[in-house]
Amino acid sequence: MEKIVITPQIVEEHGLTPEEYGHILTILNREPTITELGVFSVMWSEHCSYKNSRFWLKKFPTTGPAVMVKAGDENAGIIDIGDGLAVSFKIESHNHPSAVEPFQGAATGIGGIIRDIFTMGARPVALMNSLRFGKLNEPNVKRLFDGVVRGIAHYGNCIGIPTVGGEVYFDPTYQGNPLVNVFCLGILKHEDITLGRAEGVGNSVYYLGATTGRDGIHGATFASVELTEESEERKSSVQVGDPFMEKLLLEACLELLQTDAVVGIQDMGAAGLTCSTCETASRGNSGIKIELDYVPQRETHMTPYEILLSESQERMLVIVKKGKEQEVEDIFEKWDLHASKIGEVTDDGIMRVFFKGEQVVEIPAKAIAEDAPLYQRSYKEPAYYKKLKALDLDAVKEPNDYNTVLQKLLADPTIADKHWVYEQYDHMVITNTAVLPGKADAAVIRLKETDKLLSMTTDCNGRYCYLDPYIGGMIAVAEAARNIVCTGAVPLGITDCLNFGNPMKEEIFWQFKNCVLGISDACKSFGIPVTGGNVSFYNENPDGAVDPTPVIGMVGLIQNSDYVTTAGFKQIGDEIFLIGPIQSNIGGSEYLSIIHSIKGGALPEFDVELEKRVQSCCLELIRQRSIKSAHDCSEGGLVVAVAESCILGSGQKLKLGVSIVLENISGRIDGILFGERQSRIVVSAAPKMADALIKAGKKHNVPVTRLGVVTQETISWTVNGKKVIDQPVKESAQNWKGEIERMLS
Amino acid sequence: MRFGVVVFPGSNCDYDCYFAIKQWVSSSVEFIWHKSTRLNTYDCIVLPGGFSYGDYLRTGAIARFSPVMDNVIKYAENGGLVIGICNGFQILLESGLLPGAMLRNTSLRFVCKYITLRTVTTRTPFTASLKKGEVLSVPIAHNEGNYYIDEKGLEELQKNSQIVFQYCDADGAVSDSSNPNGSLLNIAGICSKRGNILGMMPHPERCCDPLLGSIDGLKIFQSITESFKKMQTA
Amino acid sequence: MKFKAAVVVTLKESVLDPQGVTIKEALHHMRYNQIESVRLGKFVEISLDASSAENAEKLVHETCRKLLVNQVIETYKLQALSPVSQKEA
Amino acid sequence: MKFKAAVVVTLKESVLDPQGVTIKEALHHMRYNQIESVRLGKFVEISLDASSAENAEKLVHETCRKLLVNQVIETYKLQALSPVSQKEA
Ligand SMILES: Nc1ncnc2c1ncn2[C@@H]1O[C@H](COP(=O)(O)OP(=O)(O)O)[C@@H](O)[C@H]1O
Ligand SMILES: [Mg+2]
Repeated sequence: MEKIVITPQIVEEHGLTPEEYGHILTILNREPTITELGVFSVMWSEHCSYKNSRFWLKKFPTTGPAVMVKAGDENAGIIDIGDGLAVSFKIESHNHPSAVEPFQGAATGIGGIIRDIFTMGARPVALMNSLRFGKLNEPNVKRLFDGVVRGIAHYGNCIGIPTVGGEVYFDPTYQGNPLVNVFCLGILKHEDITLGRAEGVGNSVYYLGATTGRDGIHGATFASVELTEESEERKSSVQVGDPFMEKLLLEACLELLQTDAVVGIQDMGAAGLTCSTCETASRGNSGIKIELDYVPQRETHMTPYEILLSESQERMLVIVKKGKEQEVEDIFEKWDLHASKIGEVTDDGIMRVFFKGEQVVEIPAKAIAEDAPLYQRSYKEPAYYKKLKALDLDAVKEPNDYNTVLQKLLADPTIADKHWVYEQYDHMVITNTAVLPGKADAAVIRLKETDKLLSMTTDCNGRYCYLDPYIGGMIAVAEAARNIVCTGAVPLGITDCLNFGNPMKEEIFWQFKNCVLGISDACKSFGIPVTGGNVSFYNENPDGAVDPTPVIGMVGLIQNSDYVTTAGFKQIGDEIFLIGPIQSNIGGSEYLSIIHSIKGGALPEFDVELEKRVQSCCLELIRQRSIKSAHDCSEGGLVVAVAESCILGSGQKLKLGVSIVLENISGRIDGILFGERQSRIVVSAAPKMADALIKAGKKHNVPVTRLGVVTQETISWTVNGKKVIDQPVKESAQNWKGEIERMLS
Repeated sequence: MRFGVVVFPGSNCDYDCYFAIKQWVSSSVEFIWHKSTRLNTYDCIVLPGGFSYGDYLRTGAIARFSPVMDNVIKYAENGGLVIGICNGFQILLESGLLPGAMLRNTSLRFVCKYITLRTVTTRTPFTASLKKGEVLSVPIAHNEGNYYIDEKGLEELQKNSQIVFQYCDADGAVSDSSNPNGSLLNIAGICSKRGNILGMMPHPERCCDPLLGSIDGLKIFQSITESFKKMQTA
Repeated sequence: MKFKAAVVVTLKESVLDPQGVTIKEALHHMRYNQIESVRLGKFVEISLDASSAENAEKLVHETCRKLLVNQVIETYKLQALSPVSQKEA
Repeated sequence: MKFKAAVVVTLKESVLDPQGVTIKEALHHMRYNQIESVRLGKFVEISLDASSAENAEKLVHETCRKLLVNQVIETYKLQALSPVSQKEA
């Protein structure tokens, strides 16, 4: 092979700084080959090494009595849920691929997150997706939204894992930079935990799954240095997902793990073969030797550089005990999968790669996997921050027609019902979905053969994080926990997906740092560990960065099905209460944005201690069976939450309404109605339970206010003796349920 | 009564069927690997839903050539009970055990939701314990449930009372507005002439447990066991 | 000898093509009103090994009838079949 | 004037075609081992109205680029374009 001289230009094109290159020279004690440079460049990329974020991510609390595998140690964390069972869950971004090709980008995102979970030995049983797009009336947004939803549906439905929940926001900040974050949860027995380790000298390294092509090999210019003309023209930045292949991989791997033939297993995700070989070797304190000639290839004349860096989907690396190869090959054969032994575990701590008999890589595995550079980026408070906070909202005129405001908010695509989305997803396969999408603040799945159920949600309001990254980060955790609690669950842990702009910009990094601290402090306060996550930077275009969007995926445990609680009102005559403070300002609200076109104002006051008390109070009432429904107040505030509970509780014939009367209200009416103060839950209960609610409020030291009563057909709000809202439920339901479809057709 | 649930590569409701049957219908239920060729120990064969072979090319097209299918065909020809659910129904169509074919849903979208079904005939073992006209609430989850058959074929179906389920509204009325996928005559399920083979798009195995919202699916499985009992004693 | 075959599979005329209809409507939305109808079929490219062109043709027809085409709703046409020179392959 | 156009849309060579691969393997299971590869594409038949063959061609290319073809992963070829006699149409 022709030898390529590494020039500063090539180094730069590989995204490595001169200092980083110097570090490489020290590690190797010589110049790297072009292939080795490629290996370092992908392993030390932001995506694999978290070099710009790791310092701050260490602030997260990662331990707890139930944590079995900690964040960062493996592909995903694991939490004990009793009965000898555990859960593994994780969220990941696929923003950039989805922007280029929404269908395949989203589909391969699902494929990737599922692999992360089953490599842990867990059977994936639930998916969620957290999506953000620009304004839905933009044709390009429609195309992206449609493509992403179809892509998720394509992959998730085919592989047979239900998509049980998620969220969708539409805001101009995501115009041109859609966010596609996908979450997967798996269940496993304690004894089935599998680690991504290459251990035991002489053990075999197997390559399993799809063939390798020139997919997703990074960069463009440097590639021409080595790649042949053929590769240039045949290179594809878009990967096509093959959910059928992944289904076979999933079943074969889980079957494999029931034997004692497997030492370790790791998916080939970002940085493909490179990452999986050096990470498994590094974790196992071993070396690894592979021969690229045995790697099944889809295209001709691939170079070692290309084979190592390819990001072709649906591939796994399996470390097999010496002597057990046949047992393993039989299982692959059963599933019609092609497996190929590509190398073995060694004891010299070196990752060695051979191609046509020649050694093309010789690097200490630990050095690439663990000695990645670590930076403390500088940060600076953005200019907008104090200005927006100080915005005088008293100047905002209160509308005189609140009926119209309510209808506009219900029809706001961010607030509107998402059945257009979740009905395209198989959300019932595996027959565990005890609370279907749309029925409660979080999805609930049962755990077969136990009394327990799991609750899960994703949450983040990017606008809050823009206006106040620290509080916004805290609120993301608090809201997720509140959603979990509203279904009758106790939070177990979170996974986070941190979507930000360019971290080299000090103002962006300031947002990042403060969001991380907010999340971290909230988690510590709640006692909820972070079990893993993902960072996605560079979500920006010439018009600017997206609002800081640290999406929280949270999982909770419900002790038994008696506690499962949904959001819809249940019966005429039931009384409606608010647990939590009733006063709110309108800063940062969807109301302010939609009705007054203002993005700003100070966020309503947030007190994490109050939040915790509100949640404890709600959970206690659920466990006493004192309340029949619980729904948290989020976008759209109190009135929207109540309207949703009416609509969700209504059947085809009977429409539930409300009659709400509030007296002695001071301050802005629109704040009470549409403000988005946190720590508020709307519940309903039989009239005879009223005392129990008031008592619980006193006990937990939280305000509990009787709002009114469940009626029929009409949503009616009277404030200080004046009827401010009077609307047929039917009309509200039509606006809320139909708007997304109307906008797309 | 001994049930066998066939597992094709890409089946994903196999375990759901197994679990629902085991828990609510019969303790005797086994998986049948698609490469298996012995079926005679079973009293009812279930072809489950999912995406056999990824549904690549056409739904059910490749699974139809799995080794097990030759025996399923023989088994059915001998009068054995076969129920194909969703992808299983599509496989039955591709294999020629049931007439017609599936087209893409007219919405061109996958659709997963509860729908209501009207029981058109009770002459099959799968519906014998139901009431004629009985309305069931059962989920669907498919991309290709738009049943098609040519005019002559349709006449045959009607003449032989082979239409078993139709999509309907909550009151049992069959109308365009209650058709979720464009299916001809709102057809949701059909049977063979003899009535021993049923293909249906909705998923009864998803609604056997009260915890999951509806137990109407159980009625179909119970009908199978009751009919079987009767056949045994007859 | 290596051959390459191109097969076109289309829905029978009598069968409604939901995809084609939707594409046509989308084109009308985009103001391409001159488009009067669209029908969507499959294009299958097959590379195969056979002792003669005749055998290759026979093989392609067989795979079409058995697997590639559902004759209840579809018809097909073998559009092209040509030998591939060793170099190309 | 009425025209009929036939367009073939295929995945770019470098792009994985999971369907094609699976179909090929299925054919192998059915003992058609002579089949070396299968790639699946789309066949689109368009009927349209245009003032000239030239305009018809322009229109077809436009709809391909705008809607029918996802140029990130696909390429297409206008296979045929021919006027339809009034009677046929
Ligand atoms: N992208 C999505 N995928 C699946 N389900 C979704 C998605 N977006 C929203 N949903 C479901 O729709 C319901 C309402 O979501 P959302 O409006 O975000 O609720 P809330 O404001 O109460 O958190 C939830 O059950 C949620 O899981
Ligand atoms: Mg929400």
